[in-house]
Amino acid sequence: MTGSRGLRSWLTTTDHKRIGLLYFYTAFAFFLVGGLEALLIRAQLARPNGTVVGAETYNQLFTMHGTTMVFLALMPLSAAFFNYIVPLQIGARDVAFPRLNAFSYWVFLLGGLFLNASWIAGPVFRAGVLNVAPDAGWFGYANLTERQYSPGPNVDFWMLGLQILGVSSLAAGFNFIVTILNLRAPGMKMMRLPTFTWMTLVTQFLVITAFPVITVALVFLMFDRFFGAHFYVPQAGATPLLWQHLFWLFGHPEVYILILPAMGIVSEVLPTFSRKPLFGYTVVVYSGVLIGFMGWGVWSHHMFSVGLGPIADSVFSATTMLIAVPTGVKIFNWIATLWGGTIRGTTALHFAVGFIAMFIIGGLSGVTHASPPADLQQTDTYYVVAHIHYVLFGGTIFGLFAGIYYWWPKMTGRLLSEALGKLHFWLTFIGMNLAFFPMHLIGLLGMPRRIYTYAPDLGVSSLNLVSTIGALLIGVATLVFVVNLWRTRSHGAPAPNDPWGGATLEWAIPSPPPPYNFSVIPTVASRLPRWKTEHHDPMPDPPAAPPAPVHVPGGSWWPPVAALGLPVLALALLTHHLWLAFLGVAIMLYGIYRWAFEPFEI
Amino acid sequence: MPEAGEHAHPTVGTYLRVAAILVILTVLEVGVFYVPAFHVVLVPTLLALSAVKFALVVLFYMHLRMDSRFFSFLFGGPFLLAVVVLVALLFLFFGHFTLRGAAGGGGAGG
Amino acid sequence: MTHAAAAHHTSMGLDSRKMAFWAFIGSECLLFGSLISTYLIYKGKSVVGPYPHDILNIPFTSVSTFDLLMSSLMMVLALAAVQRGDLKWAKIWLFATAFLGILFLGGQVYEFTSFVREGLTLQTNLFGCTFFVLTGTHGAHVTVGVLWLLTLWVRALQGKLGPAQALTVEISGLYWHFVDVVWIVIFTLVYLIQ
Amino acid sequence: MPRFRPWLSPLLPLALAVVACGGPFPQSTLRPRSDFAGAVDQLFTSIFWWAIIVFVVVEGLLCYAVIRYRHREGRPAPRPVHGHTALEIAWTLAPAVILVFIAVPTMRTIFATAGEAPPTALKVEVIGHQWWWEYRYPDLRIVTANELSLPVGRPVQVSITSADVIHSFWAPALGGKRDATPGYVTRIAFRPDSVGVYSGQCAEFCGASHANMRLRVLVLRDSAFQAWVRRQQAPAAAPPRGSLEARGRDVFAKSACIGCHTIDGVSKGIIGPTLSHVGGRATIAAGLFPNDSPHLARWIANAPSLKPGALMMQMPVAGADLTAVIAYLQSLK
Ligand code: HEA
Ligand code: HEA
Ligand code: HEC
Ligand code: CUA
Ligand SMILES: [Cu+2]
Repeated sequence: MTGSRGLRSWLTTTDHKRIGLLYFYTAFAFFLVGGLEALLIRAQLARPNGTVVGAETYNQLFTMHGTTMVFLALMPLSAAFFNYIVPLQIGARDVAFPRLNAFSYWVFLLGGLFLNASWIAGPVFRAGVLNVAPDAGWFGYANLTERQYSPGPNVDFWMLGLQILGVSSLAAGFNFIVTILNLRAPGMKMMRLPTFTWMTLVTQFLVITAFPVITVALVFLMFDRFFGAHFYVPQAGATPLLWQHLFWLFGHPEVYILILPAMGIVSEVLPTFSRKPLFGYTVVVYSGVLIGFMGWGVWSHHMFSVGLGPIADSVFSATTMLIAVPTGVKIFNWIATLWGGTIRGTTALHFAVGFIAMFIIGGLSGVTHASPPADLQQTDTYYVVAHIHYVLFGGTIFGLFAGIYYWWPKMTGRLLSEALGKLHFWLTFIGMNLAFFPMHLIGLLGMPRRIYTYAPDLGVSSLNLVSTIGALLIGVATLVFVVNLWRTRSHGAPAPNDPWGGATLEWAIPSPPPPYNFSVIPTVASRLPRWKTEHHDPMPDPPAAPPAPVHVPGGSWWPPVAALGLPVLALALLTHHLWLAFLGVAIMLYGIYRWAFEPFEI
Repeated sequence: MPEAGEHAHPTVGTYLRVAAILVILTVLEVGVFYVPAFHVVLVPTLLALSAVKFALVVLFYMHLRMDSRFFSFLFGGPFLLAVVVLVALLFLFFGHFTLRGAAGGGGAGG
Repeated sequence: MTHAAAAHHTSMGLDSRKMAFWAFIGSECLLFGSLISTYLIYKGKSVVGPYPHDILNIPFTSVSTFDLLMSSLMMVLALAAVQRGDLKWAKIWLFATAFLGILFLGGQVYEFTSFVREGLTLQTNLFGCTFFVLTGTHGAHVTVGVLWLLTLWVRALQGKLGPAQALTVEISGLYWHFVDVVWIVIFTLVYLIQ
Repeated sequence: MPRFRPWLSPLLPLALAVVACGGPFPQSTLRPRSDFAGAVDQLFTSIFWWAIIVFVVVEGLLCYAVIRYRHREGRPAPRPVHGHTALEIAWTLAPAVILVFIAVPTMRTIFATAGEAPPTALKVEVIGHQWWWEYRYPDLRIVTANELSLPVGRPVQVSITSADVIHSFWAPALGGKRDATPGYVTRIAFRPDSVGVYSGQCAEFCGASHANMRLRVLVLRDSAFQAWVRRQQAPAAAPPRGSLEARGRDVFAKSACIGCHTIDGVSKGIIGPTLSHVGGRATIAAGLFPNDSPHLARWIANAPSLKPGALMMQMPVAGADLTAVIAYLQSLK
């Protein structure tokens, strides 16, 4: 058995709680990087004809900003909670496949490092530093991404990095689907699952269906760029529209992959702090399922300006608008949850309510996009940038922060400072509205997105300045949060099992939980096991110590080893070294074989 | 077939019978391909035949017929999704439903 | 898995690995769905030849198809043998499955090289791009399957493949049959419907 | 402890509206100058007001709930309500009904603006290039670049495509954008309704100088348009022998310029914009700079330094030669 301390134990860990923390810290670091990129973007745009960075650098900045935030910050931050919280909420000892879980994490980390290595890899390719990062936008429209128009390694980094990250997401997807379906404590029927767990489940179904599509699109691009195929080359009779369809077939489910976990978190936080069960649990769950399902039928709303013809535009417009219905239903149920409760204004609750308030704005601008003629004026302008940041920042990030304040005591055993938390919230709230609200106007006044410079006579200079100030404020707020995290390590008040009076199973066990989670697997008799309801008394907490020793499996080296094969393979493609490719495959196969034949109970 | 648990699998006899049908269907497919008389109905016939083959393998060799219904859902859901996406894409690329021809049907022509 | 015994105590009464694998196969549906969609979208869009009817060899591929179907039969027979603890036949059928898989791959290598000789490469036209990437992805799946089956076969030779491992064999079978049904679709959509 | 005050947030747009006052906003989408843009603007306005209503009602409910039901000492424990079927139905139907009010005008506008103009319309072909625009008037046999001239009041049928990567043609005052996709022709149609100069720019990311791929549309009175057409249809001006312009033409004809640019009777290049009547344009380099001698000089000497990635490389033309070329170009009205 490997020890429980030291670097080695972290490298080989298969404990879902440790992997959750690894996910959190890694993803948060990437969030800071993505935020720094955003601040540079805002610095450049603060004034017209900005000179902070040049065109090429700017293009790399927004591409890496979007890619980093979506794939390296928000998805893995959600994954941190899937990992840490879901097994606790369903009363499990771990996920279904702990080593596969470790594998997902290491692939994510290595993929993220691979992508970001592009910032400094210039010299390897006889180019300057800050010259070879991806620069074709986070949706990398073909045929700009073809070798002819993007000759450098920039796009290679992007497409290889995304393929690596896809492996991580897919592996985690299968793992969590099985975990949630199969590892529930006795009595935990599907309709007793906590809402966060339910939304995780829906999210994972979206992951395992959407990621194969972008994988295929990226494989085509890879064949075009490395092996001279013509999947997106118009001269060969192909159409770059194929990329757009495949990308958005993935891309729209992806945005729901980003929002559904946050919606799940909010559905946990609101009931706890208003001391009322979630209003319309069943409806909230089903509307989440419906959103996930409908998310598959709307992809062409990103392509209204392509000219798909009036019928296709109408169909996709209608399906898109329809999504507002289940989403609205969720919003109304959340409000009804607050209604008549006794609301305790903790930081977590602030962020949860902030989520609702901001997400409504983002959702409504989404509905204005959903009308194709109107969208022809909005698409590819800052109006869209406003939409995406209201839903992604005001939505997902707020939701995630609510989750962090809510579960941090469970994850670390210490409570975050509420005073700093409130400060963090208000700075973020004001900052984000200052940063992103003006973008609606900037867009309507005609400023396209993805431009590194604009003319003063556009009339949007002062609005842009306001936006930049707002971004700085978000940066300050984020620093406050970092301070809060740091302080809490030593100064945070120790957290009891249940600092908030939560209804779900994770609050029945110590903070942080012991390696085996539950001394005795609880038997669940109600949707709110720890609350007294009309029909049920609260569940007794499991005993402090397990009646019989619980066997906790030791770690394994093979998941990180197998994971290492992928970036080596990617490097081989990037640098055209065949031997590296063989090495990568060999490492991966070796890791998988050792893993497959490893008796796990060391 | 009576209610059967996860581990009730068909007998070797069933496997052989299914294999025989699969072979016959494949011969039919290739046959249809070569007989000119069938050319009018070639596409629907071939699609139907391969759908039957597909179903046979999935139901009997992959045991979906007697395994848990949930596995059918795990497979069938995404499978149907893939089919719907395929059909939708074919419509978007080849459909001639762009009234007044605004965009030439979305094809790569133009 | 975490607990060998846990397999029998899952919430749904279903084995976790099998469930994960079915989810994986569902996911693969989207992968091949995208590849096949692309093939169909680009059908007839090549600006230079050779075109499918110039080059596809139906009799040859029919034999390959037959070969893969038979390997599926071998696979179920192998599973049945493992389940009844018949190690001798398990070895035979497993090897037969893998062997037919290798035969199929050999056929594909032959097909690809003869196409290249006739002037169809990945770079030639859209037919080349879509055909090679679609059938190549399928071939890669077959390769993984063959490696997997050979691993099981070696386990069988070592006498380590009893009824307790039936599930492992069943899952590899699921994979193998899935690769087979994908080929059923490809054979029809690519080869027969030109 | 600071309390949650989301009701402050509506003040924000107000404050911003104040900041936003001023400017002529040449690229605003809110000042339609064609039937197409007008229809779109009307549609957007109606959706906008629906959104405002939803916003006010829902945010209002949210704020009310948060304030009204905040925790106070002595308040009894809340009743554990689990749901309410009638309410659920109500708040499913209400948004659905509102969406009908949004969807119906949307569909109507989609079909009304589907890109078809009457056969008498002026036909214009727009071709996107990295990073400039080519315009062709097939019926008038005119080819020009970056500045699009149109007559007021007459329907225009625009066909859009690209020569390299995807661009998007956008002149907000005249209507929504349409992508210029290589190998694919899309169309928009509109009827400009007021004389003026409208700016626009490429709206699809197309590489290094995407930000610098601007354009101008000149909507002219009919007489002015006819005059413009006649100028464009005339052969490129031939400078008098011995003049500075004539020297400029000779320099041009001997330089690499001819490999990329067309000037009737002088060269037939097609990589860059036609220069046959470049002197008549108010701006150069896709709306980036005024068409005056200093800018032309800097442009010809080193275009990529003015416009990152520009596909016109540095030209070894300097001194008197440069002055002459500039004079020549300026004479090509
Ligand atoms: C978290 C991610 C997220 C979420 C949840 C959404 C949600 C929605 N999005 Fe958004 N979207 C993005 C992320 C997201 N989006 C991103 C990243 C892009 C840009 C990609 C890129 O180009 O880079 C984008 C772009 C985008 C476009 C393309 C714009 C363009 O490029 O031209 C469109 C068009 O229809 C759209 C629509 C919608 C709609 C209708 C919703 C709906 O789901 C919203 C539903 C919610 C509400 C409507 C509010 C609550 C409802 C009520 C209170 C009920 C009453 C309401 C009514 C009656 C209207 N989005
Ligand atoms: C997914 C979530 C997400 C999040 C959270 C954000 C957060 C932010 N985004 Fe982002 N954005 C996207 C997703 C996101 N964005 C996407 C998908 C695009 C489209 C990309 C494309 O077009 O391809 C985009 C594009 C985009 C643009 C348009 C660029 C363009 O089109 O030219 C702008 C412009 O202002 C912008 C700004 C910001 C700002 C100011 C923040 C702020 O919220 C950031 C907050 C700041 C911090 C968090 C900083 C904290 C860090 C420090 C204080 C420094 C410490 C640093 C270290 C120690 C390393 N974003
Ligand atoms: C390699 C090809 C190439 C050569 C050689 C070349 N040009 Fe250009 N030129 C271009 C391209 C491409 C553009 C458009 C650049 C842009 O706006 O991004 C352009 C733009 C221009 C413009 C601006 C036109 C407008 O309407 O905006 C002028 C003027 C011009 N070139 C003059 C010249 C002269 C004079 C020479 C020779 C001394 C020359 N060019 C040589 C490719 C070339
Ligand atoms: Cu052309 Cu952007
Ligand atoms: Cu979308």
